Amino acid sequence: MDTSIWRPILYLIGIMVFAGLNAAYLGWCERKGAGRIQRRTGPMEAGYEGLLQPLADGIKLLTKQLLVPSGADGILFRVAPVLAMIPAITSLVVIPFSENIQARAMELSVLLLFAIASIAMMAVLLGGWASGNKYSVISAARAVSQNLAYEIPMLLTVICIVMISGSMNLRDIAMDQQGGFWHWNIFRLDNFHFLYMWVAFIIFFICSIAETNRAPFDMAEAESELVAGFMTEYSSMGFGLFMMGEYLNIVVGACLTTTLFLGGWDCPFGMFPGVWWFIIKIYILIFTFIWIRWTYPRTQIYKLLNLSWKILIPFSLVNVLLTAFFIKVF
Amino acid sequence: MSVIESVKAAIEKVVPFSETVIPADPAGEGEEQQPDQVVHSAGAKEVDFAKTGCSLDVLCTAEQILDVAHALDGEQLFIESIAGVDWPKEDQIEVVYTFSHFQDSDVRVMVRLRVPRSEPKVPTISKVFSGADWHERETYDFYGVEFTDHPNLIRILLPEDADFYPLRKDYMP
Amino acid sequence: MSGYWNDILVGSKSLVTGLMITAREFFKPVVTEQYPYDVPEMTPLFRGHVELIANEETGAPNCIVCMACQRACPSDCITLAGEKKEGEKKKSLTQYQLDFTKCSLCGSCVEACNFNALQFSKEYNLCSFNKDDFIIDLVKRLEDQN
Amino acid sequence: MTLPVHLRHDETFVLNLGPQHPATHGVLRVKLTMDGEYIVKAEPVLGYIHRMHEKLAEAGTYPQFMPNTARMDYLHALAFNHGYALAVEKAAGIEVPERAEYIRVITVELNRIASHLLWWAAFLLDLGGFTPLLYAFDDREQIIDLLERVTGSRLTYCYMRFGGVYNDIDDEFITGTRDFITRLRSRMPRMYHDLVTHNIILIKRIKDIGFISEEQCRRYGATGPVARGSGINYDVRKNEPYSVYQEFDFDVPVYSECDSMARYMVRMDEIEQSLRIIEQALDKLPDGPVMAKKVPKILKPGLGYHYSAVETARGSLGHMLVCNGDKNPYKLKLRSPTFSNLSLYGEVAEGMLLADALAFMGSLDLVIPEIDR
Repeated sequence: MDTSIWRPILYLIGIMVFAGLNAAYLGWCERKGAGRIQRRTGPMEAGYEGLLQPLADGIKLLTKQLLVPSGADGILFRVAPVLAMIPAITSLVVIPFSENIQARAMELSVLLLFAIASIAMMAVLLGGWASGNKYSVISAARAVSQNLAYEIPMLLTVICIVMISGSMNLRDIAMDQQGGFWHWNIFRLDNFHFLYMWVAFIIFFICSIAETNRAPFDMAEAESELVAGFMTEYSSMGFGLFMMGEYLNIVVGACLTTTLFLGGWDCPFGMFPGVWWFIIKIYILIFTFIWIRWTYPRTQIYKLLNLSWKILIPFSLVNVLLTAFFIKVF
Repeated sequence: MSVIESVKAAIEKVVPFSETVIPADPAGEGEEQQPDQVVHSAGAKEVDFAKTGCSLDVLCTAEQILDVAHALDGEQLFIESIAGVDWPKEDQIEVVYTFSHFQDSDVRVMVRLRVPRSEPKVPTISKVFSGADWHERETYDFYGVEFTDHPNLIRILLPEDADFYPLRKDYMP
Repeated sequence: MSGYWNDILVGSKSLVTGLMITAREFFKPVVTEQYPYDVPEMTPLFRGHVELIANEETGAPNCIVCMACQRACPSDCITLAGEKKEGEKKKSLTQYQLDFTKCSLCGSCVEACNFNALQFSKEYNLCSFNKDDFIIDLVKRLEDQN
Repeated sequence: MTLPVHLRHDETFVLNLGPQHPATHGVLRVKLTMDGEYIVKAEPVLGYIHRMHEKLAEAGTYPQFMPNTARMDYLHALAFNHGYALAVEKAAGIEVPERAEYIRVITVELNRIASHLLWWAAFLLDLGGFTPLLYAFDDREQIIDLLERVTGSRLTYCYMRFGGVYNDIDDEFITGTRDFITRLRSRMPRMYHDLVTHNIILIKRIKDIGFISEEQCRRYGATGPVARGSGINYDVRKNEPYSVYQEFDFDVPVYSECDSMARYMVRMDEIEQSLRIIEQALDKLPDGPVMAKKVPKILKPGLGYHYSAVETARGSLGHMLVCNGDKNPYKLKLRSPTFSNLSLYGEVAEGMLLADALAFMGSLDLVIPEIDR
């Protein structure tokens, strides 16, 4: 039998399962994590330590009615939640989980990822705009300006990586970092890249928080100002898909950070590389997302744009220059 | 000159101080109300702070209130509250303003004025003390006292379509 | 310009400090109680709804129907009635109804009582879908307790 | 495609903030005329939980109004208790035993800390920080437990009586309070200041936001931390000492930056000052009865106008009592501090961003039942 057909199908099923489990259980993780940080227990009732909570939530959301407000644009309103989910799943296709586990290795996979990631913000824009709610419209406007401001430093830092690795293929970038943590882009010893790459890592990480609309940059959601922003009018699975999309975007952000900066599936000490290292790294990053969310208050939209335009973009531009300089000189 | 003395001097120009109080008692139930405390005619007087919580008690007419407010504004007092009191027996509604001072302790000026119950009209002082805006609306809300020239005299605590004045003594829900 | 660098340095430091504090709290034990499983103990002065005190010897309520509690109540939630039985000096209580829906637990009735006939109960988890459940017949309650 | 109806006719639009909105702390509605995210005009609309307490006061006897006082400002209920008790005691000329005065001060100050802690928590919630809420509640719960021991209730206390207090405090309360003081003092620098006050995001959010000048405070009659954050050294506890406040050594924190950060700092410092007052009061606590001997069952205070002011967590609370010798008040005017504090919202919020306006509203420390009464 021709295995070349089965391979992509198997990978697709695997990705769907991975995405589904993450979308469901990151919600539980977040609630448990928040609970521990706030010195309470979090969900306890459904199953042992509330492990069945995602199932209960899912059943609840599925059995509810999807209300479409009378002033809303019906088609866009229904399309938006789906749009929030699709780019996240699609992005997982090009992520190399390990040397052999990658659904599709593409030459320009970095470019593809960022092209798809921009669509996720479209979902927020469409959902907010189509709701016909004033809070949602404000939220949509915020989402666009925020997205615009944070794509730039993010892409600039990625340019540094591409320059160092000389490739836009995620697998090649990860392969380039094999052999212990001193080969990782963040601590890279050769050409003294470690001198400034950690700044690039921080910029990239801040940008991925902003891109995924997480606190303290959740301007579009802002539950105490805009009630829930673009999600105000959503009920049932419309809301559920937005939530799942948010968590999947976090997963994609963490995968990308791991691949670009933290050596992908490489072990820190250069031994036994494998998929488990990748998984460990992305969950540490995801935990950091949760940890940050439950520590800081929210920023304000103009302060957020200031951060991007006045601090992150200059710094990332300097980083690009430094990268070029160090590559050329050493 | 201490604050209280300059406040006195400022009020003196608008409302003369008078110790003699004319018992105005149209309802004729003088036995129940000691005229000295409950009803007296226009004039300002000093009162015991420890006992009443006020240092000056000014009873003026509706026309004088704007001048009194200007005088108190000049002395840097702040507006504390505006309240109404209904006196159905005298057929009058009383509006009580209290002003106090941020720095000097024991300065509280109580300004009272009385208007007929049938046509309660008082000039607004919200142009002088912006905070009086809401207090006047509240008094209008509860007593139906009409503050002339008020920029936005509508119901504040009661619903917009309320057609009653609940704190008048004859209001029964 | 110095403000710019200062913001970045001091700001980053404050953000890291914040993360350290929440991380430390993460590993500390929880402070909440899981309510239906751990039931908190009420303090001796806790005010539940009022209840009648029974005479230690006879078990009958101490109340002599003086109506002081009814008069003291700000929200009219107490209705009581009594009758004078043959051969007794005091009136005895026949009905003591507490409308708990109106009660604000101020304690005026307990204070107004001069005959040690009222006290606060320790009941705090009352709930019902039916409003009538909160019109409590205290005489019956006392009989059930005995 | 055409624009939605609400954006079609004009460049501005009206946004109804509330009455059901997470940041208004109750049922306050603010009618905002917006130009994009900028506020052109802000108009608070009140009265959603108006209960006409002033009429209720006229309907019942003097003691019967006591439970109602706690229902106005449910966060600093004991100060409202205290204010009403003081007003009636002043009018009726009732002497209060010294021990009762000290107990009143201790409980009121404990309640003030609880109120400021809850304000802090809710303010951070307005700004999007959820975790500080739980930390503050952890501390606040200790106070509530202590107060439950003496007052019997947890939120809407009815503890003060004319001529004293309802119940004496016991040793467990005293040791518990001392423990609490050490606990809060040790937690303040880390859990409150390091985590939140020095946080760059918070500083950027509330510094230079919501400028209230001294003159505005005076014209609107703003008091309490709002006035003290604008450089006005006004505290009823110092200016017109009531109860036994003149016996204690405490400072009135004043900040002259006039912004939300200044109001924030005033409240944080006030927590520490309240701790100092409680400590001194516990040290000096005299023995004796907690209730005056000769308090008539039916009060008939003297004729005339009586004004008395107390300092609640939100500002100067005034009770104007008009007595006509009857057994119920002829007129009771409640001058609630937040009513005046909120009245300057419209003027100050003009031209602000929506997010800043909400941060500013949080810094005013609104308690809606107290505004609506």
